Amino acid sequence: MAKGAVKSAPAGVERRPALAGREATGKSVKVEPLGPAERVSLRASAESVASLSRALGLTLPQKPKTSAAKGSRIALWLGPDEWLVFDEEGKDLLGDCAKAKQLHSAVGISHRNVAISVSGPAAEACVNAGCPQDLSLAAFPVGACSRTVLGKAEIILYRPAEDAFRVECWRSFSDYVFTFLSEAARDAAA
Amino acid sequence: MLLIRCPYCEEERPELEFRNAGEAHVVRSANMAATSDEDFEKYFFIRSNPKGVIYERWRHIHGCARFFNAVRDTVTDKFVMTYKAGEPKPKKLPGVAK
Amino acid sequence: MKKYSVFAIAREAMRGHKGWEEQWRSPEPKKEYDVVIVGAGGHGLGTAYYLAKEHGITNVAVVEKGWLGGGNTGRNTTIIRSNYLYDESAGIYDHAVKLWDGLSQDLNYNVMYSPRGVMMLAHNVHDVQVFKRHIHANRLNGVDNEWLTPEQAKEFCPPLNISKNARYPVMGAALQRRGGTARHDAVAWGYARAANARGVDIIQNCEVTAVRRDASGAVTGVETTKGFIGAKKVGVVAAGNTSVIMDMAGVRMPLESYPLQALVSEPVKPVVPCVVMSNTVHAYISQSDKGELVIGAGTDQYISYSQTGGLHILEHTLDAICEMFPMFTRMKMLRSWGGIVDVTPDRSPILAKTPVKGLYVNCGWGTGGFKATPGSANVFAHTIARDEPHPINAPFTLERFRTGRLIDEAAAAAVAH
Amino acid sequence: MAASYRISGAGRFSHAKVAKFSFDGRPYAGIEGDTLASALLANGVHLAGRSFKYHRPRGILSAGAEEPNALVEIRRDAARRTPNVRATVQELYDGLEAASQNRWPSLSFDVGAVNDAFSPLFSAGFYYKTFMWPKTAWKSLYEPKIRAAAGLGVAPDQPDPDHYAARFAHCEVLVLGGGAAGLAAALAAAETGVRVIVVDEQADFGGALRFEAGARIDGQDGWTWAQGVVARLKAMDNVRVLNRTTAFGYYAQNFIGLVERVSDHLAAPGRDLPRERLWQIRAKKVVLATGAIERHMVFADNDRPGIMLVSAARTYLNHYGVAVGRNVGIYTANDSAYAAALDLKKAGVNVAAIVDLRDNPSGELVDQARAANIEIHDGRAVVRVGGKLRVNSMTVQKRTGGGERTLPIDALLMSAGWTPSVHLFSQSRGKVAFNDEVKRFLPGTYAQDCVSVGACNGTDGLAASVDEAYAAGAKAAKEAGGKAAKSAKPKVEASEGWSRGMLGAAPGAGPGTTVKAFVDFQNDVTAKDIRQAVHEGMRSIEHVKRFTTNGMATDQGKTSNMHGLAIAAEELGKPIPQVGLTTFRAPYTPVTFGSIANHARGALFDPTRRTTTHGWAEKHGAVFEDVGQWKRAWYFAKAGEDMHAAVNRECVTVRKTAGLFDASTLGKIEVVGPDAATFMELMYTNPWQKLAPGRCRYGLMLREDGFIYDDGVVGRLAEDRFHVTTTTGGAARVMNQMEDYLQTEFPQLKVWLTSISEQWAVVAVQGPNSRKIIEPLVEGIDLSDEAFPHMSVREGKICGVPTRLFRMSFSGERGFEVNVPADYGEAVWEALWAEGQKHGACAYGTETMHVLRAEKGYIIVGQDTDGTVTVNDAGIDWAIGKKKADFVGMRGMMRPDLVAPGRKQLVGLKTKDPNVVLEEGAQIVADPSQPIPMKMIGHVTSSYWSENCGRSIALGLVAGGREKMGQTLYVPMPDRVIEVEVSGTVFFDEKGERLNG
Repeated sequence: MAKGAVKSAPAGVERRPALAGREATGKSVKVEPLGPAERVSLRASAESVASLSRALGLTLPQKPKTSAAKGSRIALWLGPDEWLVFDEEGKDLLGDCAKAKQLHSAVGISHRNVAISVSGPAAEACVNAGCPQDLSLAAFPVGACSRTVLGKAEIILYRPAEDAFRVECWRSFSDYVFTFLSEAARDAAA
Repeated sequence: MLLIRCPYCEEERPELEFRNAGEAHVVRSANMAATSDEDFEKYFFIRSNPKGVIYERWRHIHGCARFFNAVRDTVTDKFVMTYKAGEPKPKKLPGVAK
Repeated sequence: MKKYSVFAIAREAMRGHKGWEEQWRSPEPKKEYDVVIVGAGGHGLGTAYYLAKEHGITNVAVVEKGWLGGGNTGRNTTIIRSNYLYDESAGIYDHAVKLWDGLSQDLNYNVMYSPRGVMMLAHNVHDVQVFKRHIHANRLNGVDNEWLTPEQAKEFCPPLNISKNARYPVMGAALQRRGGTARHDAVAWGYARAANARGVDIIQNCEVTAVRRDASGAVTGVETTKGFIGAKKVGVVAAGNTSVIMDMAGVRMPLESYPLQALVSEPVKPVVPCVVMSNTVHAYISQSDKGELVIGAGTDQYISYSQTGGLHILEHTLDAICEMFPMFTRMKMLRSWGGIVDVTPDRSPILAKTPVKGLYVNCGWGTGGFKATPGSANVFAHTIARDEPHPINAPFTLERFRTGRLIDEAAAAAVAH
Repeated sequence: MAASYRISGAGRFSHAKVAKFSFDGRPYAGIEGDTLASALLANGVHLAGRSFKYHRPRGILSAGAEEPNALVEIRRDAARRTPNVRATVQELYDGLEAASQNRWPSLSFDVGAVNDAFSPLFSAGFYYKTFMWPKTAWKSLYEPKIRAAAGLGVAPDQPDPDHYAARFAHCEVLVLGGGAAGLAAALAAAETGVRVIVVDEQADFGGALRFEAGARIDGQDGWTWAQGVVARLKAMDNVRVLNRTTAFGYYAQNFIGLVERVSDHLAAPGRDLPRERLWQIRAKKVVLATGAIERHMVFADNDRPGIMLVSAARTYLNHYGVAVGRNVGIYTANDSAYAAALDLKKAGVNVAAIVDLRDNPSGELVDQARAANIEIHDGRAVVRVGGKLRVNSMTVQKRTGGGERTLPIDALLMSAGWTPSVHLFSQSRGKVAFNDEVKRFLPGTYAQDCVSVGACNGTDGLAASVDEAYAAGAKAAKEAGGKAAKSAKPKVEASEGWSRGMLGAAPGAGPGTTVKAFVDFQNDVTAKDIRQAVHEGMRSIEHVKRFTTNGMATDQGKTSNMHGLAIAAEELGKPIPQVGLTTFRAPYTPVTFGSIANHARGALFDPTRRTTTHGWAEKHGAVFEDVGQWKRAWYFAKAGEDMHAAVNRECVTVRKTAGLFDASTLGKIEVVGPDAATFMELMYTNPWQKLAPGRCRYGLMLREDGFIYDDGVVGRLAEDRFHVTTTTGGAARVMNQMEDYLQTEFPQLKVWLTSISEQWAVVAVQGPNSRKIIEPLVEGIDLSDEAFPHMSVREGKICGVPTRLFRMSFSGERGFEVNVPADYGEAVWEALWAEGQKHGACAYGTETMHVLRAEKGYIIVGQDTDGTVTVNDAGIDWAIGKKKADFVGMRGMMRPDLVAPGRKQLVGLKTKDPNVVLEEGAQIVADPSQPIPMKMIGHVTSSYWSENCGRSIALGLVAGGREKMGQTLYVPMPDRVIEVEVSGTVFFDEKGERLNG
């Protein structure tokens, strides 16, 4: 399994993130790639949630569209038996999951996803250029998360703050998603 | 673009997040090997295609990724209700005669 | 039937066009007919016409729940072609093209069949392989279909974008020169007028509510909103509503009905000289004689009888059009509408006898029924008159879904690997 | 240049801010705030266009979106030409260039106008009755002429430099229409605190208040009140106010499509500004305040330039400060015209006379008009007008006939009454009902959660409309969760009463007459055309519409539909509701393709998926091919190499030493859980239970109907963990099919699926030297054949990063597939490349991959199979687990026709002439001399020049192919017939020794 992918391996080759060096800013919104993170796609039935929560050191959210954060570690509810757990300090998530004895599936996807930050007063408008969900604070409050679409790509959307979104997509879609958000930022700012 | 209530996400979401998966409650035989050609035809090809209330499958493919069932009027495209995969075909439908 | 001609027009011009007769009567239904056709679209009216013309069966009624030609006949993008892969498909669609050529004279009604060429674009290596397979098969079947380089494609259709930088560059095209368009309303009206002239009753605003059968199970007629209409034979040509009608006769069908949308632009001077289709980017475009760009969209993903579809379907269609023709972004959509298309599991039609004696069905044309109108009507009339299929429609049975003898054009096009 | 018709002191825009523009190359001056139409009228220009069929000269009919006549081309630059723009909607900007359309050589002298002289020939539907002889002449002669004559403007011929934006939005209350009613509704809803969006298609809110000078609300004149309300709404952060925005489509579940025209009115739009913005709004409640549209009078030559709608003339006067003439006649069947007469008179314009169809009309406005000494001819009709390029007289006659009187005029205003705008209501699938008393179709049964208020609901009078709208706005907001509104509702102190009017042809244009009384101006449909359609048996209004084209022009019948319906009903002798109304279709007004496509252009048309080595490949001469959304390296051309040469070199190099290939695009699925093997047994034809961890197996997947669906190599990482690969194109649908069965058919299984397609970049290292190349870089894996035999998988490290290392081959050579976390993909590739260079290895692309696998007879699903091919057809029955009780497709593949003899089977094909390479897709026959149509018994699925075999090789599907081994078959080409011999599918290393060589 892909362990410690974030730590550049000893005498190893360097890591080359997909969106290295890209940035786009509009008058009232900024779109920028986020750094690497350790990521796990976690699958488990309800009876395993408790032991997995203990192993990960945070309580896995069980309400739709909600998330839980602890330190550098964040777990997003994606489905009734599915979570995206990521750790921006690269702490070993797979190792922690392995400590949980209850039945589950933990698969490393640290390199599958690319994260993009959309921030600023026009962040909501910017994402709504291609995302059909209601992103008002009432419907999509701080901490809310969901798999959804942006234009012709699937994304995972997470709102860390009122005026900020974390957009995750698969690596090969990141160019499209970043370009889309950049063009949207241009309009959202205008 | 329809607005569809996902029984797992417990809220209405835009159709763009969903994929229709055809007629619901079409049962795959537990003993496929023994299925007759006629029964296989019924199972795989014959569809009720109703003008009115339809029981259909959807997948919240760009959401929670779950398959679920919906009851919809194919004339108005209005949803009567949605329910989780595996749950039985509802006997009574809210606000629908007969 | 008073003959239409330029002289007739000149004559009428002088007396304020008061001498034109009704193109078709609006009779009340008789008690019984030899044949009742359910559905007054092009296929249904054509069937009645050929029953009368080629089989001498004139005691025929065509019943229609709305107004004649108001279904898919009057809602489609009128593309005509026959460059299909399989012998069975090529057979029936080319039979249609042969009839299209000369239909105006046959009906004494200008249906404006315009063989301006249908060009199908190849955007990747896989498309090229599939199109070449079609071209070779068509050639050996005597169906015209030729390969064009991107430059030749642009020469044939100047506004086409063949830039190498396009998202999906054009790698070539398959051109059927005999392919083209026709005036959809005129096809329905022409068949209606000609069938009417041969004694066929066209009964509009008459919805079938039940199919009646005798003890032996054989069809005896149809209950309608205008009362019971007896019939020795009933031919169902109801497109999107076929499942509903067949259900009344106790026959369950391998059909699903989906919304299909289309749109036209504001009229402009001639700019698109042919029909251009791209299955890879999902765009179908031609220009009507009136100057409107006629654009076919895709189907919605769910079964519906609402004759409306989603805006996102039009978005996907128009972004594809703008990709193929980048100068059209400033053109304007004038009108959009939806139809109901009945689709079979192998996307090929069913033209056949049914398990019910005296009941015949012609359905499953999906998004491509208009092009087949004369051919379909012609062989369906034969099937009803002789109680056996014409060799051309013999393969298009109901049984094929049990035996697995499918005619799967779409599957044969396979998928990118 | 005509003297100015600008009235000082009238209008709402400063005369100081001049905007220069040109029309047909002639320079004019208008003022900022003008529309092109008002600016032309200010310069005394009425003649603005030519009609579609007869090319009759046409003037400006309206002051809004319903305009059928004044369509022009607006040209910003060569790449920014827009045809068919309504001059009544286009706002003036300094430097605007406009040109008239559909005329030659000039607008005032148009050769096409001969059609008018021959118009008796061009009656409704004439083209269905002729142009049929000789048969070929339609396409070669008639149609080209007709096409050239038809069409209005000219399509742009260059890519559009402007961009278009889009926005999804949600709100509790969406108010469509910003007239008095819409604003009142928005105000009521906004004060409850819910999210409100209010839109109007005009540059300024106010609707009919633009011209209705008599209105007073809350102590202000109507217009000032409206601007005040807009200011208040804009100040609230729960309200979005959108002007220049047209709601064009009302879709299911209160989903509304709108287009905001962002920069078409600006002289110099900024770079960041989109031209237009598509809004897609989901609203809990919709308030329809779309107003009403005035109808023209249907009488002889009612299309002459200078003849326009009363409300239009009044708008030009009161809003733009422009008089449409100096000596104006008025022809009406309702009261609203009288207010216009009074306004004109006040502004110093002479009103020649008001001709009123009604006998002794009465009411306050009528009295005021009399008091103002305006001539009123009641019970009379205008039966004729003079002037061709501009009306110069009207001839008046008693409704019942008798003596005529002709009055000189330079403009004629007409009003037959008002048609409620139920377009959006009808689009929402609500059912309209005909109110016989007021002769109007009004909202009847609602299909969605919306409400109509004001004129579009048939509510007459400003006071009643505002009351109704305010209440409706408050109610909608409350039901959508808002608090009770606090402020007092607007108080209407004065307004103008609008009465009924009439439908259909006016006296002088009735049954039996032959005059040209236009119903649909743009499409040149006259009253007698509609009667002719009925006469020819068109009984449904849809038939009448399609036969005459009434209501099918760019205005979609906004002024003509009701007249057409009334005339048809009269001719049919049926009441109007029985004849029925044609359906209202989106869009309400034409919408640009660009705004609908919005962001999805160029790079954003469709995602372009690139692998991690894309940049490296580009630098090394790769030519790419599109496979689905992926760009894959097709071949690597060295200087001077064409594709053929490059592929030959790559093929030989791989078998001689080694080659590197980027296989990252293959789909990958991690199947995890105690029931993983059981699940795999159900999904694939193969057996999996006994596959040992660390080993791999070729997996074959079917559709339930028994045809081949996908394939790929599967590695078992542990008892409860499989690493599944799929085809590139199949990745998504295989995952979906697996999830479908897992969730809905076998939910009891404890197994989970995760897509890892993009977690792992994959470098295939194939060839005799492959092990030597990877060996120095791999840690912790014993690469010996004993420890790591063909079809094995190990986890360890390469270049210091984690790897899933597969020992497998799609080339028939010793081979490895190196999986590494994607961000390391390119660096690991470079490291492998460096090692490879020591052994003379090459990089190769998909074409060489295809050739090498074909040499070995390995199939490619989607090329050698096509969705109609069974396992047996493909000759790979060995892939079926014989003892299995069930797997997807097991039953389907047993159906009669799938096991019938004579099916097409995959075989090898060797051309008699080894140098001839067959064309993929070429058809195969047994007898090349048979006549067309020929009996085809198969086709070529794969065909290449094999440098390694020194000959061409091919695979094909041939009926009963495996019984035809060694037989000669024929491939008829256009220029020759190619002889081929049926052979086995393996052309190279039949024994398969090189896998360990």
